[in-house]
Amino acid sequence: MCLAIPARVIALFGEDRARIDLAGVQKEISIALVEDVAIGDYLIVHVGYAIGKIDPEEAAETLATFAAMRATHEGALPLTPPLA
Amino acid sequence: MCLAIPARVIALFGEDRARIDLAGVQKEISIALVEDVAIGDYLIVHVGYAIGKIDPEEAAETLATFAAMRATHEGALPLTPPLA
Amino acid sequence: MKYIDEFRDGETARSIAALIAAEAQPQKSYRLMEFCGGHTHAISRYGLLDLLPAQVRMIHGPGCPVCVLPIGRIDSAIALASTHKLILCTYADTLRVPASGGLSLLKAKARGADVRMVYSADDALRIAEENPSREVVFFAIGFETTTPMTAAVIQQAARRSLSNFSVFCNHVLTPAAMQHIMESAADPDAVALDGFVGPAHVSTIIGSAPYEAFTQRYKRPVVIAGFEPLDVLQAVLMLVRQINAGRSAVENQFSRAVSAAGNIKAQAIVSDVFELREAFDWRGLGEVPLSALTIRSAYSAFDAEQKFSIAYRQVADPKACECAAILRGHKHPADCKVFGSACTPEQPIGACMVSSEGACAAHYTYGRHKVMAIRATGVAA
Amino acid sequence: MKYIDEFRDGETARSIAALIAAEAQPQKSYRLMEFCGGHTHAISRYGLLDLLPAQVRMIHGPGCPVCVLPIGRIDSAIALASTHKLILCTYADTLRVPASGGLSLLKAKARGADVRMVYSADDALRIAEENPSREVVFFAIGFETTTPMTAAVIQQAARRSLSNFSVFCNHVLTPAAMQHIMESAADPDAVALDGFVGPAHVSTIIGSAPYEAFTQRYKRPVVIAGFEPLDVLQAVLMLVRQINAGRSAVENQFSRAVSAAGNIKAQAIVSDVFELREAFDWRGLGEVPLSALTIRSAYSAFDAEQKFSIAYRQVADPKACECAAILRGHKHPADCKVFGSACTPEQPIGACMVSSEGACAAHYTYGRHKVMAIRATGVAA
Amino acid sequence: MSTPFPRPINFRDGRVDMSHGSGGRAMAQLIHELFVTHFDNDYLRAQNDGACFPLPAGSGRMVMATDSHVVSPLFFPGGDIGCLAVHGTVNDVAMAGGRPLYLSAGFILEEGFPLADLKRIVISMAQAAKEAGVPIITGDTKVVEKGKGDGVFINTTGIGIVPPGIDLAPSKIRAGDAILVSGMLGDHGVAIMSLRENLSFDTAIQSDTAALHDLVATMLAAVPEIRTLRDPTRGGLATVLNEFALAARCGMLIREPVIPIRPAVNAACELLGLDPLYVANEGKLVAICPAERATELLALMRAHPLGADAAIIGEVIEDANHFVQMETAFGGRRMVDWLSGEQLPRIC
Amino acid sequence: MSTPFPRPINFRDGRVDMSHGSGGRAMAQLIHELFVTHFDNDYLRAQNDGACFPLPAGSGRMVMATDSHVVSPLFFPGGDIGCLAVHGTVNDVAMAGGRPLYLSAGFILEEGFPLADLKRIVISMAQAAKEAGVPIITGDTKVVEKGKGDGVFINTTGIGIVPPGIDLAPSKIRAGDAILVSGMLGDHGVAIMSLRENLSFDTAIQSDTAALHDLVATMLAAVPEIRTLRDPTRGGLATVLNEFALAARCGMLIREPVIPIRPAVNAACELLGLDPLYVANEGKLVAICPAERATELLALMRAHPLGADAAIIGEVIEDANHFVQMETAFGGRRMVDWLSGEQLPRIC
Ligand code: SF4
Ligand code: SF4
Ligand SMILES: [Mg+2]
Ligand SMILES: [Mg+2]
Ligand SMILES: [Mg+2]
Ligand SMILES: [Mg+2]
Ligand SMILES: [Mg+2]
Ligand SMILES: [Mg+2]
Ligand SMILES: [Mg+2]
Ligand SMILES: [Mg+2]
Ligand SMILES: [Mg+2]
Ligand SMILES: [Mg+2]
Repeated sequence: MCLAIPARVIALFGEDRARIDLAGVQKEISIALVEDVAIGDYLIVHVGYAIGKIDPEEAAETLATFAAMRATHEGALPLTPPLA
Repeated sequence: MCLAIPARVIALFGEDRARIDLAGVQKEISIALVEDVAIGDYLIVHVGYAIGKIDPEEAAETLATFAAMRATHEGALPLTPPLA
Repeated sequence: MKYIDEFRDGETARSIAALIAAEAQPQKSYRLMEFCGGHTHAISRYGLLDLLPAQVRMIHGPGCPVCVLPIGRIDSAIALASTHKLILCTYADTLRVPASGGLSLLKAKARGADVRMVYSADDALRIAEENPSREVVFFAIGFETTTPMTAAVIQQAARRSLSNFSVFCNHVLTPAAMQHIMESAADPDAVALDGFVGPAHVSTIIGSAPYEAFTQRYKRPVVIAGFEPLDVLQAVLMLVRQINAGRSAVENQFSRAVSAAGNIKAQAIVSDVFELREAFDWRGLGEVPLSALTIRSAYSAFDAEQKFSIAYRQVADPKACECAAILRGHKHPADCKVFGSACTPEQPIGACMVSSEGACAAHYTYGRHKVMAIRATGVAA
Repeated sequence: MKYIDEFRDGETARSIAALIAAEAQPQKSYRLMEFCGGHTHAISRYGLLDLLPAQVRMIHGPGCPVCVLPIGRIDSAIALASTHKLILCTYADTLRVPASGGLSLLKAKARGADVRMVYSADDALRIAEENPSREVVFFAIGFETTTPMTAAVIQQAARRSLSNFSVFCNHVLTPAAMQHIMESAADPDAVALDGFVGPAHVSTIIGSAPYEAFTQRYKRPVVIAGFEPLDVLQAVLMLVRQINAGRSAVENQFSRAVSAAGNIKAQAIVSDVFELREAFDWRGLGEVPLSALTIRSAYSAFDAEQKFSIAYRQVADPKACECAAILRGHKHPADCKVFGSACTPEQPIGACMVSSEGACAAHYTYGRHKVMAIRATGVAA
Repeated sequence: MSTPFPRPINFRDGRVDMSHGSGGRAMAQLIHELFVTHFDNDYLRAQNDGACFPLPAGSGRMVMATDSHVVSPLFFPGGDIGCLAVHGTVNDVAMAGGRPLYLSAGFILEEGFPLADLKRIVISMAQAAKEAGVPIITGDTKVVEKGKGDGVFINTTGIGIVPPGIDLAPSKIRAGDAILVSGMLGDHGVAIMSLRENLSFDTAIQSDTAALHDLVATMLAAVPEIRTLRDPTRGGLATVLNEFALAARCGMLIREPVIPIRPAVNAACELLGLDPLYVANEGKLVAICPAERATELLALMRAHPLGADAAIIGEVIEDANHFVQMETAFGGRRMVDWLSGEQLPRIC
Repeated sequence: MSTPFPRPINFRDGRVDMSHGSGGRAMAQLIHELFVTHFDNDYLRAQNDGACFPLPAGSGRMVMATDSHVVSPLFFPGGDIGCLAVHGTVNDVAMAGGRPLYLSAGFILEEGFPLADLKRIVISMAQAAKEAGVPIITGDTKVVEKGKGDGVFINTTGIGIVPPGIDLAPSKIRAGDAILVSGMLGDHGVAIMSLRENLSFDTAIQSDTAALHDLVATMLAAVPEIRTLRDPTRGGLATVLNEFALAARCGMLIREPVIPIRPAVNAACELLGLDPLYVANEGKLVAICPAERATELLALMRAHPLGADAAIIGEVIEDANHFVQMETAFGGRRMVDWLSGEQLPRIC
């Protein structure tokens, strides 16, 4: 798989470099593979490079779907059964 | 200077190599710098090379001189005086 | 962590699971292959199987670049480091992959080979610049997600005219492997898979479009999913719904990061540097045509395979190993006789036990308690 | 140990000492320079001074190849190892010789230079063969005794066409230095030396003949002596007798190992490889003409000075240091203000404190108890 | 002339060289001017090759623990190898229920190591030992050639006295017991990793290195029924629980939502593909105690400055396979297995 | 399934890798199958990070001593780093007048080190500990990357009990006291040097590595007036005497003709330009005792197998400079100074 994580851009430097923040952990990464990066964007970071951006509207939509499902079926399943 | 010590030849190998013995310590050395080495010779060994041979007759002569001097002046001097 | 924590909510998971349970038909079989190790990892780590009804089965696919790396190519990497006495830079993931003669890169390192763990391809380039008198080879592995970085450092090396840097390219392609799983059966229609969870970050790069041909040809739905547990569950629900409806379309659960066209800029860099390799040997799957990349002739000075005349020697997978069947969805890790006895993450025999994302390793590390329970009680999986 | 123990007998020593005491005339002065550090060492280690009457004084000469190595040449060796990042092979003796900037080869090694201690020149050659991709320089030091081995390995390197091996030659010549001590005074006749104990193993190589011209020119007797204590005492007795008789001949106490002609075979190898150097800077003595060797042009491929364009930069000896006067017999280590305080074997300031054969080091290590006693009681040496 | 060291050691620019381990004058000087000066106690001043001390009075038992410290980098946010070497062994003594009495220190120095760094480390050790009230009473110094060491390795060995009635052992663990941790997990490991070349990231996280014997003394005084204690250093919480499960022949079940981990530690682990349960701590402990005493023990721990974030994180269960399992924040259950190989940053 | 180690460690061809120090399963297995198996005692089996043992009964004092062992080569005529690590610390405990009770062992392994060699070393340690009657009750294992160690370093720390009335210290040395050594000097150092690349020579000389606590017990039982004891390891006899002189603020005068040194040791030293007085021993001791008890003590020592070649080699004298001097076999007197730098083979 490809370990990658969304993190927020907090600074932009020359030569396609940016500084990202993830819950207080900050790191400098390359943004050579993505276009139009702005401070505040959430980038998907993989091996020190951004490979894409999170689209906030799409994310919100997905979360809205979740909320709808939660409304229909609240806590409908039990927790894992105890150890066999 | 020039730490060198006489040691007895106990074996000869090809390529100008010999094995010497000094009171049970044996070592392989180069005899490329000396001529006519025979087993039983005492070689003067410096940084892994023989630089010369002990002439047994000359050595005997020197020791004979010592013996003569000892005969004349036995124990004539005291040991080192005690510490100042 | 924004865009992470929201997708790990247990309450929501149980709601989605309830929908799946409600919609999955009891007499129907939903055999879903999560192609990607990232999904395997999420399923194991969050215990998602506990949330799925019995008729919905997850099958671990070959989507872990470490697991599918064949013995022969690890052997070549070890030879580069040991025989050529050069600096071999590698992601830590490959260090423990078993090679011939009981070796691995880690063991070769312990025997004196100069193997350096890097976190980024950039580090390999830096090491080459810092050691001008030594050859430095970057042992590049990974699917489409990890390929653009390798392409970028090759471009940079070319720009800087670095003569001591080269790349041993092992980048492989997802759609080709998915296709192979369908093709390699005598009758593709009879393949025991009813749908695919499509990869997250691979798709961020390549987009969702490349899967269209696949769904059309093999009549199996593909839902691209993120790697968080709710993503996976939602994708399963989407697949259940397609199967129920008899549909086989490409759908995109991971729309917050994946577009139809993917990352055009990254694609351009990749296609500047790489071209299709005629065939590549996948551990567990065997030779798969047009399933990997090789460095274009314009950059051949940076191709370690050419620079060091690396000849690929195919090495048969270990006899006892059931990986091939597991990766095709025919068997479960627990079906392998040596699982957890002769084959463990410490001393893996087969590909699937190597990376924590391998089907067997994931089961061993996160799900062994269930396998053990099953074995103890004699209940079949 | 045959040919060793017999020459360390204390009884005999006292007999010879008694003869010396009997024959040395009370009002006469016998200022004898033992040129060689080997003799200095024997005198200190066996406490020979205790056995000599007051009018017989031993003066330590410049015959320690480590002590006389000038700062500039150690600096060059350090630069070879540090700047050129090559392997510098050296006898352990040179490791602690102080260089510029508080450095030494040992400290350069601690800072990362690849300095390797060898016991024989052969080892340096072996290291070069074992490290074909790296330059290996042998930092050659020593008097005539140690020169033939360096010549032999250069010949071998040439025979084997070793392209990564070279020698930084610092071999120096005994007779030239002895001559310089006489010449450097305004009036050689007035030099405060009445005779010389000639070197043992140097003479094994060069023979006793080369000292003839010296004795004739400077009217000072030379007695070649072995390095055992009885050898030294007998040589002193022989010198006392020559001085009493007003003679100044070359005599050979070490006849068991030294002939008139010396070791012809070794001489031939040396003159095949080396030729006279116009001048060489000696620590403590300054520039001495024709006092050292350099590699002949036929072997220039193995001459590190040429290969790495080593330019010699003269560095002044430290101000406080009295070595120059000590090495010429004008002063005693105890006369130096920093002896034992700022200048110790751990942190030597001057040349004579470096090797255990240096005049100051020998006094510090073996004779300090007397110096201290003298200082405490205020009695002059 | 009462000292054989006429010139002081140059602690500004000097470097360790082979002579500092030779047994000669340079080594004697280093021992006098650095170790004896800073560790500063009569035992060391006696200059024997071992230190004699009074036989502890009373009954009870003694405990001995040893650890070599090979941490890299040597200096890190929140500490250095020096204080770590003191805390690490003080804690092992404390984990046996012991009141630490004395430490030994064995240094393996690499030729070329800056004396200034060594001095800084020794001062940090001296300070940590003083704060812990545990003198370093004997020591050893070895120097290895450049390339045969890594700056400095420090072994510390400690002895302590275990009060009568205290007998901690993982074999005493029983199904039903509660599992407690004394605070936030993973700080030390993340602080170290943030400095590693190639990984470097910035975080305010500091190593949690601390001496826990006072916390332990408080805990044992009130709840002597504690089964066992262990500090989750290398391999982290997951390793300690697996060790306990194996030794006690039982299983462990922990609950992810209640395990105290800082968000930044979680974030760093997400970035690097690591699991915080396996990340090292140097000032935390894991305690197993009978369930009925757990709440009381927790309250006690929370009242201590080094236990402010303590939590009950799970319980001991019966399990013939001696597995450690975790109920995820998510609601599933997974194994928390022994670490396979080293925990290294992953790309996949 | 009661063990988490389904496959045994390959002690034939295997090598140490980083996982053996990770805290994970590979490390746990190494500890179980190698250390616990061979050192074999209940303390280790308890698998705590420290070992608890009964408080020694009676009065008197305790002693703690530590040494890291970094010897190269690891295997040499007469022993290896394993038995050396046991003897070295047992001896330091003994030199304080202590009866050694327990040892700890801290291993620093270099990645790539053959497991077969490690096993051989551990078996040798176990054997030496058994013969000495001093169990290794706690330990630690660290693995460092290739090029950051040198095969294996072993720290051992020992504790022992010093009988009432025994209080050895160099400060008790008085002018007039006799200086004794327990046997032939320089064997260990010469045996080691004979194997060094570049120096290699052949000799029948073996390391004298041995545990001296029984000899010491015998000596102290009969002559409790002994002032102090020390084993002349690194830096040899010369170093011990200089240490004593400095600590006691006196001088030392020894007599070359009566110092027991094997001819082959002298010969090796002549060849290499070394002084046997500075060469290391690992099974010898230096004792200072009142002159009037020296003959009796000597007889006692000679009756013990490890003291057969014991000798009275000189006496303590008054000297404001704290010099060590030697009357040479030759009749003169010279200083035996602190070692300057390392003792290295010389050409001049
Ligand atoms: S358990 Fe091991 S051998 Fe069996 S299928 Fe999995 S990887 Fe292959
Ligand atoms: S004591 Fe030191 S400074 Fe003085 S003369 Fe001797 S070497 Fe020079
Ligand atoms: Mg410990
Ligand atoms: Mg610890
Ligand atoms: Mg611990
Ligand atoms: Mg010690
Ligand atoms: Mg290093
Ligand atoms: Mg000790
Ligand atoms: Mg010891
Ligand atoms: Mg000792
Ligand atoms: Mg430990
Ligand atoms: Mg090494």
